[in-house]
Amino acid sequence: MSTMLASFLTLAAILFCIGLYGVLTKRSAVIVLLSIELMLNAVNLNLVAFSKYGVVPSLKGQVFSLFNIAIAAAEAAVGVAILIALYRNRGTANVDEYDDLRR
Amino acid sequence: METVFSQYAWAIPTIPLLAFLVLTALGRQIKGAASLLGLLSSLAALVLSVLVLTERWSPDAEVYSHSIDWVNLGEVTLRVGYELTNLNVLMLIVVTIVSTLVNLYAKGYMEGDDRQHVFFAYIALFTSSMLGLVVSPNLLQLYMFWELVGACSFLLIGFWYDRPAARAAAKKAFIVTRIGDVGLLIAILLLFWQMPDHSLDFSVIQTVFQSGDSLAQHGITAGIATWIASLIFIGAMGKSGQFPLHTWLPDAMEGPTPISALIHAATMVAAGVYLVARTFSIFHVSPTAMAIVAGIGGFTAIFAATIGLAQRDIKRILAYSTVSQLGYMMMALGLGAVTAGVFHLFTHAFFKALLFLGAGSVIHAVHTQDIFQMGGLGRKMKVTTWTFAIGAMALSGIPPFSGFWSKDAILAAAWEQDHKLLFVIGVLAAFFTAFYMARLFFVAFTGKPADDQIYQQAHESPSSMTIPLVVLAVLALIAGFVYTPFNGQFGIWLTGEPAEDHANVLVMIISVAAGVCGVLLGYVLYRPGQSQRVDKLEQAAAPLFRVLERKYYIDELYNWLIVRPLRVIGKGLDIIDRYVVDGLVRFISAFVDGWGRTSTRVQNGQLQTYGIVSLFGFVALVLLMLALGRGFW
Amino acid sequence: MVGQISSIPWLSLLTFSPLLGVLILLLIPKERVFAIRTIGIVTTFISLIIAVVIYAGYDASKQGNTLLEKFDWISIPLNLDVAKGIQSWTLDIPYHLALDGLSLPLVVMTTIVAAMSALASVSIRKRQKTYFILLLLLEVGMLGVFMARDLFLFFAFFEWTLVPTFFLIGIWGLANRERAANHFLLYNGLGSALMFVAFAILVATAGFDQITDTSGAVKFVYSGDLYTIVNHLQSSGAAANLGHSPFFLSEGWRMGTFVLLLIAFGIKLPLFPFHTWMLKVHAEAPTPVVMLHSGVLLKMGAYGLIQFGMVLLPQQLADWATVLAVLGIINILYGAILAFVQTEFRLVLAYSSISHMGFVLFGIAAMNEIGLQGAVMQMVSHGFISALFFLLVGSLSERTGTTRLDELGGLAKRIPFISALLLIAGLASLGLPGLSGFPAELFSLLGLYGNLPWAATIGAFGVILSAVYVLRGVLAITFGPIAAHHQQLKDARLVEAVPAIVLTACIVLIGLFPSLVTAPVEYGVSHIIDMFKVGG
Amino acid sequence: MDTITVQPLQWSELSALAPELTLVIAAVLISLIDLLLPKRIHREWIGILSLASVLFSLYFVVSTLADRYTQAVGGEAVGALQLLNQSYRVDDFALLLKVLFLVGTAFVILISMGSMKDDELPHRGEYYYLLLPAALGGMMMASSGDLITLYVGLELLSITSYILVGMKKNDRRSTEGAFKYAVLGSVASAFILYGMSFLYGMSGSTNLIDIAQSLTTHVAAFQPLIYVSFLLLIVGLGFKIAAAPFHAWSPDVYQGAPTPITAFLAVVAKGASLAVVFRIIFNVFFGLGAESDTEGQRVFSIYNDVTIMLLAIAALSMVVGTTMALRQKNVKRLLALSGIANAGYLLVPIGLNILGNTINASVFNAFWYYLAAYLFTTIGAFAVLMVVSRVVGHEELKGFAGLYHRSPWLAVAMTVFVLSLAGIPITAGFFGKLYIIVGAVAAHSIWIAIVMMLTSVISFYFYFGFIRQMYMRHGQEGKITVLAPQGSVIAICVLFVLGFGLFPNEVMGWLNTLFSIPGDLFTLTP
Repeated sequence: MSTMLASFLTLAAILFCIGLYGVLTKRSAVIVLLSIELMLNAVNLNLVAFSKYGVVPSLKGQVFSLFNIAIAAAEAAVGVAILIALYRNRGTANVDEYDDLRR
Repeated sequence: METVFSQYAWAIPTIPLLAFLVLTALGRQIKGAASLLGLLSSLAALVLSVLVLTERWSPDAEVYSHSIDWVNLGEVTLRVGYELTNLNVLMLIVVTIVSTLVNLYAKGYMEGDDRQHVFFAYIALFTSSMLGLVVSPNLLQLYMFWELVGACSFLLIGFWYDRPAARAAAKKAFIVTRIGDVGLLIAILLLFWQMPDHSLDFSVIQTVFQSGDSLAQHGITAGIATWIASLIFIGAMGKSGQFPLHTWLPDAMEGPTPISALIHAATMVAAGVYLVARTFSIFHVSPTAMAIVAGIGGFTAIFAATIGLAQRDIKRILAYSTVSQLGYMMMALGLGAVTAGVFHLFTHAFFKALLFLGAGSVIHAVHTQDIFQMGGLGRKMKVTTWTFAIGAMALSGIPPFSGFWSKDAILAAAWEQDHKLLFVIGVLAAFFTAFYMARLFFVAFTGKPADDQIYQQAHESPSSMTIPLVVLAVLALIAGFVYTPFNGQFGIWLTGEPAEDHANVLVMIISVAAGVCGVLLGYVLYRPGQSQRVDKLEQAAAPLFRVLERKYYIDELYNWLIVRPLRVIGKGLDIIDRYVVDGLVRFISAFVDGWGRTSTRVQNGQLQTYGIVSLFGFVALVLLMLALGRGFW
Repeated sequence: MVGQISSIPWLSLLTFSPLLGVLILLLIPKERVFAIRTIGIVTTFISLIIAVVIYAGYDASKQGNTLLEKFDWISIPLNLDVAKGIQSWTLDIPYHLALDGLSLPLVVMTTIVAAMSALASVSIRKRQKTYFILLLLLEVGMLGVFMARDLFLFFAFFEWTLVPTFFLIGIWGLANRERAANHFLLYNGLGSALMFVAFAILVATAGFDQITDTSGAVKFVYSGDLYTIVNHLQSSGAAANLGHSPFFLSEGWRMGTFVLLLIAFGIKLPLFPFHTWMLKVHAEAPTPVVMLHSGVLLKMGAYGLIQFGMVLLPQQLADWATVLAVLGIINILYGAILAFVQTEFRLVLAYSSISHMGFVLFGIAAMNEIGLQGAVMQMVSHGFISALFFLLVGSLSERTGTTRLDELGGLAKRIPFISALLLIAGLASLGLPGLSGFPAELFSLLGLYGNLPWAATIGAFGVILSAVYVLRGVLAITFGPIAAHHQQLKDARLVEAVPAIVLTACIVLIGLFPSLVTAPVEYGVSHIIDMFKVGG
Repeated sequence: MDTITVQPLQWSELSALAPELTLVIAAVLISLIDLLLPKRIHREWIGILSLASVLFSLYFVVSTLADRYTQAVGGEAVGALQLLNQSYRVDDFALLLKVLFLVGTAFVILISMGSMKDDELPHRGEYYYLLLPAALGGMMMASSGDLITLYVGLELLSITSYILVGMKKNDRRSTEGAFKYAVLGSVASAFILYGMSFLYGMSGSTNLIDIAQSLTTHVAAFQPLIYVSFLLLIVGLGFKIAAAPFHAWSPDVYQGAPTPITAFLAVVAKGASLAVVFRIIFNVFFGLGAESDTEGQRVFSIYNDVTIMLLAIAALSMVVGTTMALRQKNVKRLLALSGIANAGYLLVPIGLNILGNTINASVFNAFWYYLAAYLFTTIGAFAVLMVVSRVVGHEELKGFAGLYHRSPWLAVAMTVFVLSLAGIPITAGFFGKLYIIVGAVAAHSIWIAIVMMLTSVISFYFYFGFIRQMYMRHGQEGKITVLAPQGSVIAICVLFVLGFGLFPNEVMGWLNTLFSIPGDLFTLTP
């Protein structure tokens, strides 16, 4: 395993964790959605790194990451659309106030 | 020997049973005829019994036995049937005679009771069961009828069920005798697994327990024989009211008086004695068991006699005297004097039935049972008084009444076996017996009436009641001549063993002296013409008298030692059951529920909490993986 | 076990005969109460007649012969290609009913008690249509339990009984009915869950079989067929087992399975300390349902313990005979002492059931024929006695509105018939000879004494205690002074008297002629006993 | 770096894709129709069109299956058809599951019909035709032979589901549920993707079979990474199937969503994700880490650990699902929690180590059977809930009070569903559990069998809670009218629940003829 790969993987892991941290802690719904993008992109980084420096380098990783980007966009679009609808209903974008549904 | 009638001996218990069934089914319709049916069935049984007896005159009459399979249990077959030996034919006669007379007597006594048919039905059932018990060829069948007579006794004691006292007495009678029955049951269990082929037949028992050798042949140790004998004796104690299981018998007097005469004087209570006699071979091989029987019998004889001194209730006095006399019989058996014991059973049945029926006649007339409220009845109730006097003398052992001969036979046995202590006890008990009977007789039948109102209503009973009294009085007079010291045929006939020469003049003199002294002392203390409101004995030794009157506080002792602890344990267990056993269940369900509630607490609606929970789950999985022992590095 | 397959499927007819009534009831409008009752009652009598016909035709002389019906019901092919490369394995759940001597008395008892319960159900005052449908469905389950010879089929019937009973308690019970129904359901569900696990273990390890069908093709099946499993467990070289180690059930596993079965059936029995649910059912359920519950449903536990626990794992049972005997002692004494202090008559009876079931354990622990006969006898006898008791309790509470001992007394004066039968039931319950309780307890004790004398001796004291609590309970109701407001009570109506008399007749008949029960049972248990003799 | 050789789609292969293509075309066409159709035409027609297309698709699936069945009976080896560079597999595994997904979707459309008012559901047309891509996603997940198709299918299902949950866009709860679902679902997707990236990294391929081969070869070197990828995947997939401890979203989302969509999530979405778990476990992790133990027996260390972890999740799901449901009063949440427990049951056949000493490796049959039982039962229960809640105006348990008096047949139907959920004979649920447990015991995983049985007993409490309400309590009076579509769904579900219970033989025999683990999950084209 090359050092190159290791550093990419580490970076991706750090990004993934930052994203996860954002999702789990940020009050603003928009930032939560953004953090998800961060996580997804961390994975893309992983895939591309494997594609280039992996034990068996192949193009498939890059193809996969392209798919991911498209899907992430769709996901983000839907996420934001739902958020807007929710914002209209609630008048707030703080995730911790979205607790009508409980227990 | 012809066995024409013996073949039909099965009908002896069956006839009363049929009467019972008819009475149960049609009782309410036939009402008045109920007593007649009961009487006829008993009479038929009596006639058949006498016919059977005629076939067994000779002492070497063969044992007649017939059984059918009752139930098959794999390799074991339990059988039922009937067996005729001289011993049980004698018992048949006793039972049927007393039953017939009591049926006749009860016709008058129960006149006007609207549950007469039930009463006679019960009596028929009892008679049937008792006869069944007597003819049982094996211990198991005996046990079954043993329980049935107990149940009948229970039903009849509780006949007047709306009286709380009757309810309590019935319950007590059943439960206390049950304690004894369990002893017998365990004995049966033990015998069942010890006997060859699991046989419980008396004939087989007799063969196996013939001698030490035959025992060893069947691999039964002396210790086991002692156990079996002692356990059987526990059964006998329960039924025959031996100390310490005697407490139910006096209470049983809550039942109608004819019942007291039939069941609690003449027949059922003697079943214990009969049982020991029937299985005597088992006792015979175990000196320890014999000593226990003799010891308990002797103790009961004196113990009950002393209590009898201080009772005021006419039936209770008689009841304690019954206990005491049963003790005598047991003592005789324990001394090995089977003939004497059975003989006493035989005579006692008649005179004690007589005494109870006499007492019933009195109670019927005056509606009280307290002898100190009676007095002077002799003038109004001639027949009752005279017959009662005969019975009392028989009981007191005054010659030539029957009780004298049988009691003398027992004392002679004790004397000959050099059992000084038992002999002294026997004599003392005889003395006490004579004394309290004298007390009873003089207080109740002679002197001035204690209560005018009661005296006014006293009258002689109807002939249906007096005829049995007369018949029994005759029997009480003559029954003793069956077996006098000068005529040992009865012994040979009964046990098949050569006549013992038990004519012992010294013993006779002591015995007569004890009886006469008792009567005389009674006369001195309670002679007519004194103010009879006060009990002389009570004045003389009040504390002792109190102890005797309270029956040595045995009932209280049981209450404190057994009944209350049982109730306390029960309450305690009830609490445990509610709060510990069921509490455990509740705890488990609360635990499950609590787990659910805790898990539900996570559902606070915050999506970030949900994420964190999942993250914890992820960490837990990682830990699980590490714990599986195949970690990363 | 050779079975005789008759041309008429008697057993299925019997088991599903109540369904006929269910179908008819579905068509009757619910307002026509009389018709509904009539049909419900008549249907139970049809089952009763079928059962009696079977009983009459049972030929005890052909040793070991049983009626038997076996059809393929479910046969699921298995994928073994990954694991073993063997094809054509199937998991079979045959529809396998059989009636051997052990089941027969219980089946007859079930139909009798069910019919009497249906008669007693005229006291049900609401929703009669639903009631009778459920009652009949319950009867199907009970009959099925006693005849199923396939582990899964048995489980299915066993579990099925929970549902109608839940309804019957929950809808028609007293004030706390829902709680009682829940307790019943969860506790018994737990029991059947454990039973299922045990069965699954047995099937998965010993249920395999090799069948050569008519065309000569060999078929490998593994099934819950009782006799197959018995055979495999007995041939202890176990994986005579076609060389497959998974079939082998080690001693440890056998013991674990046995304990699971013991607890499973113990809950139903009920075994101390798993008995508390049944108190609530006795206290809350409507009396006709308690008749069935106490009379029949409890017996399913004991029956299961014999027909499955004992037959499948005799060695384990033998090892645990002492434990069983001790449990029996605890049941007998604990139940009796607690029955002694209860003030609610229903609870007296509930604890007395616990006490009586101790004798069943005794009979099982005896491991000899007498004991086993005693156990079966006790099941049948207690079935009738408790049915009679609860029939009368129903009559009492209908009249007086209470069954508390301190509020009753002296009823013999106003309702002598009911009181007399109550007394007879009590005497039967305390083991009076001539009534069915006596041979049951006698045989159990006789049997156990041959194996564990000390246990039988201790247990015999239960006989005293039973007299104590029975008399206390029964006499408190019937004897003594009568309360003023009970002076106007009326004695039993015909529809109450008939079932009471029938049940009493059963009690007396069995008491006088125990061979009515023991004769068929002998051929049901002899093979069980043989296992102990061979196994040592 | 190799180049990708593109294998173009053959015409003949198109027919194998007919079910999927039907849905794609229908989705496009119907969305256009919805766009162009005048406002005055009621959008219920869109529902009928969607239903028709689902049924068409179902027809294609069933006819393919029927063909394959005839072939299989005839003794021909019927292997997997691999399309598009082996990224898409049409095999019995996929087809059988597609049947369930399509049936489920059809039921969902049916029970939706006429159930919601226009102001509740502003975009009725979208509501119906969005179910088509969702179903398509599920089918792709079942059929995928490649990580990319798998992920695309997953996201297709997920994203449409997010929208469907939030379809009642003026409803506070609906949108809140949608948001929670979208956020947490995306995080889960990220986890899955992250796990996939490691699988790719270890093998250089996204094809499942290539990955398996590569991992088997290099197992020693990659052991830690294999575990990491498995953990990441199972976290993400565990979320999708709502297995504990990744379950917390499901009650909220189920409650917020329109009831038919809840049913869709509970059955189709859950089933599709389980299919993915099944695929990945059996294609990738099956038999990994083969070595000989001290006694010379072959053991599979990694596979074994994987199964243990799966069973642990399964057990936790059962326990959490059932215990949380004990106090739950809201029927939708309650069914969500029941869904958690059922996810646990469904994980058991997947998580059994059938390479140990077992004689019963019919894990897929058990899985499919139970999933089918769960589908009919749950959808039936949701249908009844819809009928009831429409009358009483809320979704609380007490709405069922006295249902028996108001509508006996409805109550009886609900009783059947509840008994099936509780696993009482003779219902589909009973045999479903029976097969799973027998399999578990045969695989010597008795502890999981015990957990299963105990939790089913605990679940009696709340399942029978329905019965208590319906039969033993008194609620509102008045007759209940049942809409025809819902009524027919309820009737069909009852029939199937009872039919599966009485004649499981036929179903299982059919399954077994079609399906075999090596044939369906491993082999390449025949």
